[in-house]
Amino acid sequence: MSLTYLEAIREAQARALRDDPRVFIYGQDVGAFGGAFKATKNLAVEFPGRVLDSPISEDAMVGMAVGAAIEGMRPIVEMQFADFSLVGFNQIVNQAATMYWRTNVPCPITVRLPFGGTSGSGPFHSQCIEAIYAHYPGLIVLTPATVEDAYSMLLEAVALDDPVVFCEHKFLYRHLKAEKLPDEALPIGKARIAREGRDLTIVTYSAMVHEAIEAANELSSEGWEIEIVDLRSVKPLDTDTIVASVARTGKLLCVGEAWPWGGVTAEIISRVTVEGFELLDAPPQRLNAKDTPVPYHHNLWAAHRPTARSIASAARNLLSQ
Amino acid sequence: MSLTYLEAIREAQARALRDDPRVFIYGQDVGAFGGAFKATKNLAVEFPGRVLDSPISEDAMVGMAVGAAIEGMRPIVEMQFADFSLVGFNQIVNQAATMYWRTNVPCPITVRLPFGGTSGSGPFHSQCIEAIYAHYPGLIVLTPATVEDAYSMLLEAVALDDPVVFCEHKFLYRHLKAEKLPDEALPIGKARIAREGRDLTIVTYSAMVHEAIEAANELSSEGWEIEIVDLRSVKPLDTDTIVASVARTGKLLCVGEAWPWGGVTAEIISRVTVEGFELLDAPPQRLNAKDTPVPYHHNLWAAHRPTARSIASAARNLLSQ
Amino acid sequence: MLQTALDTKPSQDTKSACDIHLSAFRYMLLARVLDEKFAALYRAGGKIHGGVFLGRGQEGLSAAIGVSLQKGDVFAPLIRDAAGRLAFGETVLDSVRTYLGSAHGPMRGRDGNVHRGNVHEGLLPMISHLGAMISVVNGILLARRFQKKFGTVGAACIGDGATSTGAFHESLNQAAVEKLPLVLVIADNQYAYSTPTSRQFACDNLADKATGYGVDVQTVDGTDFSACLKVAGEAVSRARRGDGPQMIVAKLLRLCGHGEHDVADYVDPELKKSPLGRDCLKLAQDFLIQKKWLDETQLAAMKGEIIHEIEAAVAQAQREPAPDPFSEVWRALASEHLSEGNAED
Amino acid sequence: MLQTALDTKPSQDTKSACDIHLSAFRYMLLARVLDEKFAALYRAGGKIHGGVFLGRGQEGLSAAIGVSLQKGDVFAPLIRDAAGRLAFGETVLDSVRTYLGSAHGPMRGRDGNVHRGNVHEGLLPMISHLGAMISVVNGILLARRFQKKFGTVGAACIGDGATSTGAFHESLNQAAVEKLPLVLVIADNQYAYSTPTSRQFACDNLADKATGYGVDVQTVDGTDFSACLKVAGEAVSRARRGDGPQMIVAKLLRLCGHGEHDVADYVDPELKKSPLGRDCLKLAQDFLIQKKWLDETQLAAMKGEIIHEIEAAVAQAQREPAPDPFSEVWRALASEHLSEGNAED
Ligand SMILES: Cc1ncc(C[n+]2csc(CCOP(=O)(O)OP(=O)(O)O)c2C)c(N)n1
Ligand SMILES: Cc1ncc(C[n+]2csc(CCOP(=O)(O)OP(=O)(O)O)c2C)c(N)n1
Ligand SMILES: [Mg+2]
Ligand SMILES: [Mg+2]
Repeated sequence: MSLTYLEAIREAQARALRDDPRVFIYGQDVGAFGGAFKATKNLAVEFPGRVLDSPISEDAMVGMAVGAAIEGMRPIVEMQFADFSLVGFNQIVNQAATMYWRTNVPCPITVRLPFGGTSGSGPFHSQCIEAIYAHYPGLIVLTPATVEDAYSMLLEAVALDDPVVFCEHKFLYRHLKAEKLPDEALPIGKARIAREGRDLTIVTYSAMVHEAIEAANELSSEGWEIEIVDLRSVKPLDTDTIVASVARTGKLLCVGEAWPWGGVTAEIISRVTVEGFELLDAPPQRLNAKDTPVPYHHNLWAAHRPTARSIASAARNLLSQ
Repeated sequence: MSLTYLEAIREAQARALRDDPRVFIYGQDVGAFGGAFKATKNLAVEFPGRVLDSPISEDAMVGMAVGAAIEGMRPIVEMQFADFSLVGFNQIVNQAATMYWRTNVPCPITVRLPFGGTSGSGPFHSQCIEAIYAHYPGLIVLTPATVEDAYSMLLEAVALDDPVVFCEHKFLYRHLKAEKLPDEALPIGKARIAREGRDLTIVTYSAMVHEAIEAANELSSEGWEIEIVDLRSVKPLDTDTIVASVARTGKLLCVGEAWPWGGVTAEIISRVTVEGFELLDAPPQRLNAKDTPVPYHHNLWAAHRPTARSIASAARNLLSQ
Repeated sequence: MLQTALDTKPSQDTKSACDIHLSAFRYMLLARVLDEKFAALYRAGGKIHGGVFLGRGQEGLSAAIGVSLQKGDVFAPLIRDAAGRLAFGETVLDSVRTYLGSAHGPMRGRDGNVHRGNVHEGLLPMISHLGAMISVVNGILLARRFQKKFGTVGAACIGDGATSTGAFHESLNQAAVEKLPLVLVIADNQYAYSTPTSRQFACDNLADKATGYGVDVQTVDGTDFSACLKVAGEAVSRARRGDGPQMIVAKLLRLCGHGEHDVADYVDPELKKSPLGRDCLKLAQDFLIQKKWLDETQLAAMKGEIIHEIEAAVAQAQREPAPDPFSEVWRALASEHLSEGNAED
Repeated sequence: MLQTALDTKPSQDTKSACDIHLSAFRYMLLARVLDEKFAALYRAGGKIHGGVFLGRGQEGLSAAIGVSLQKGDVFAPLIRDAAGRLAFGETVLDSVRTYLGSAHGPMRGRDGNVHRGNVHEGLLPMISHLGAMISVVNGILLARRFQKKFGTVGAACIGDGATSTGAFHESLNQAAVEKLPLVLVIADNQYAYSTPTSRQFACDNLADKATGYGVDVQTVDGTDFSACLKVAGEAVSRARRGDGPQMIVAKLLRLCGHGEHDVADYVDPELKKSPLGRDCLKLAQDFLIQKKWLDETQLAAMKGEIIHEIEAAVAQAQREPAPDPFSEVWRALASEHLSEGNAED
């Protein structure tokens, strides 16, 4: 049996519902319909009364999850698209994220954000907004890049005592397959060496991990061995693993699908230069999406985000220094 | 006659209303009352019908401003506190910020955010949220640190064809005074050398400029000459001025009042290391607020944000390398 | 575009009932055939990236709004308003260009499908976030008050599901407080995607909300295009007259999936059989023929014209260039001198 | 705390009308004197950082809600609910501790003034964003449904101005759809900060909103504590019975500034002179004396007790340590192993 990234998310939720009576799911069309992407397919039937359709009210959806969480439940909120979570932004960053610090009462909610670009989705169904959540204190922000991580990290997210923003990449939903679900996994907070190398470190996450691997394969045919660090979690960031890799390679390229101002790539470069300056034998480089909304047309979309080709050429520039 | 930072903002709005019939002001209590901070004092009387009290509806406040702007007006929206703009976040980043790119029609709105920490204001009346706006394409994000800039940058903001997020620091409102209003000013997009020095560059903005100056004075008594770059605008960032300063000093300390993950300090360090790596003769350093909500009690608040003392000690560490 | 629109649509009062009904009907038919073309292109694959969203069953209501508006008015349509857009003056070519991502389309390939419009002509290109366009219409109407431009109105369309958004609430209240000439059209088509109204709100009729905002309201059978014309015409004139915001609640059923990817097997068969499930286009046709305002030959001719117009538009849009990422201006700001540019360029 | 509360407040039905009225009155008086103490400390300067927000003129309504609730219920008070908080079981000491930022206070100096509460006891500490607490109450009530804990209710307080927030709309609709035992109390005190209701909404009475959500509503004279007790008691029992969300709209006037920094010269003198402008505390006192449920000596004794209790609390809170930034745990996450810590430490 083979299983997609999307099915892994569905399985993780099924298992969470099975193993923990405190878990329920709340979101638009998640019930009988099984969600816009079918991430909750059949769950309403398998777990009657525990998968609830919500009105189109992102602010109240999150607020309700917060209330249920501080009363002992483990809500999973599905946003239909990450982009719409911005309407519920305030409840996430000011209600959920401040609860434990203000009251000493944990707020274990998981907000699932189907995020990231796909061709033809346009400015409002493609956004990568992990950075604006990671900037706020009190949130854990996850960006699984593999089927296995989608499964194990979602399960761990639901088990954590803190609010988790779970960024699941729509581009990976059906593209990515695995043979089976993992029995064990790296804990949240640890990055993964997705590919070993000696010449240059590419630090990236989510869908860009796969573009980076493709770029690395291309470059290995040119004799370069690229190491790829898959962050898995953008907050917290596993700085140790990143710095250790840069110590091996001496060169750092950060790649993200988000917009260029700030964000994960800036935070990584900043941390590495502050903590591992002397390890770098060339200026670190960044590759982000362009500083415009995400375009609708395929040609523009494909040029807006980093790709294996643009990653490979950025890496070549860096390697040639 | 001497004039505060707050009065400068009031004067800039008065002049904008006087000089440009397209300008109007919309916000909670901005009319007869003159605003929660009195930034619109008497304007409703001086400019009848052009300073409108809004309902407590941040989303609709911004949406209305956008509509008026694309119909030829120049709205200024006052948020009562920056923190409440998060309820209108979606209209700012998805409606205003995407309008020109999507339609080729400019969207000249100015959203005034009274922001930043003051003692006793607590988690929801103290936030520094410039970074989450700067991350989104299509916005200009300003952070004036002086009375003169508060005045001239607000006037220029209203004249610009793009949506501007104008971050005015509440801590500076009454603390800061100037003898007169400026006749000329640096254009938006240019950073200012707030203090010249040779040993180390501190890049900062808004209220932290004054903490940095205090630290620099302390350090000069120890024989160190610190150069201070006041960003004025966090998007766009004047990378040239920053890099030029680092070229002179070889050492970089970035200071911000915002939270540590991402944000302005990460973006600055990242740009300088990417573009001016070889100019640095020590690892750049960052100083931010702590990664928790902004505390209410004075003792906690004073320890949560960078201060002249913590800046001076961070600078000493860097200078001793 | 509105010029064209105007040729085919002189302002209402000067028109006979027959003309108005025929004009509305033609836009209904045009929208239906156009929608079917998009559905076909979508099924064929390749041509259209992303989703296709139809207005099947809502053409009567949508066209009624469109024909009730005049040049200079503002219109913020939503996903099911192909008919209203066309009636308001959008060309078939621009709709097709947007779906196909032509560089010559109003959105230049930057945005697509239902996210299209032309600000200069008062046709607002929706952002996806439901409810967000209403306050933008308010702002345009407020601007006109400042500019002493009187006598125009703004219409915004919304679904039953979108009434649950905070944006809907804030903007309707805002329009009421400012007494703006807003016509808010709620198409209660029984579902928000798969979600039935029973999971969306608990009032008997969405029209019950009007009193709480202090606005006028009319409920109408959305399957009856003639009734929609009457209600829309009246609401628009009241708003134009200065009576403040007008709400219209139309009862109907979405006769298609949420998008073309959706088979919509969740729709209650009882509803399909109920009066709500009737096809407004079929009813309109019978009405016109029975009134003798239209006969089979004229109808056939009309269909012929429409098919021709659409095929021509598709053919042209397909010949037009796609946006070119290399010549594309990657800049979100109008102020070029403040644009940070893109490292990757 | 609720234990203390309970001692002074056995559940309603077991109490005589006299007891209920006296109990409510005592909380009104306690809140008034406590508020005045905070105002005095604020004016004295130094002791209180940030703002002070009073409930003057709203004690009757607020106390009525508080005494109508029982242990195990949920209460989300707002800025003018000192009386309701105390009636629900908050101690004077915890109110004082929060304003003075005592490390022993429920918010440990991390949050202050009206942003206080105790989740374990069902007293929610408001965030500042208006309207945001209602859906949190919904969530607690939903959790109890999952947990098969029945018979408890949740009350949330809100002002006239906050009815304009999207959060108010989304959460009230949500409660109605889920048929939750929510009691939503709207204190229509004629102003939102300086903004009169004429700039806030266009309906005649905020109670007109209820039908549009499909919830029950009662309008009450907020200056009449006895009427408030009746209406609040009934609304709470209906919610407890399972009749779904209940809305209460109380008409009154804020008899203080928005905060103590605000002289509120914008308040219409006509309103002050009108019945809305009457002081609920004065009316309650007259009512009780006229009913012979209270006499001057008892009243004097009650005042004496209250002043003593408050002075003792202030004295103690002032002796308590302020939070210490060096021993403070600078961590926003419950999961210590995932906390990034702070470079500056
Ligand atoms: C704020 C927001 N949340 C969620 C969505 C996703 N979404 C798009 S259409 C839709 C259903 C809309 O239903 P309704 O308002 O009844 O309009 P209809 O599709 O029936 O015409 C949803 C949930 C959105 N666009 N915006
Ligand atoms: C979303 C949001 N916007 C603005 C504010 C600032 N603010 C605090 S209280 C207040 C007035 C509230 O008026 P009302 O709801 O009538 O309550 P009242 O003060 O009259 O009791 C405002 C505007 C806020 N707290 N939250
Ligand atoms: Mg619908
Ligand atoms: Mg009020």
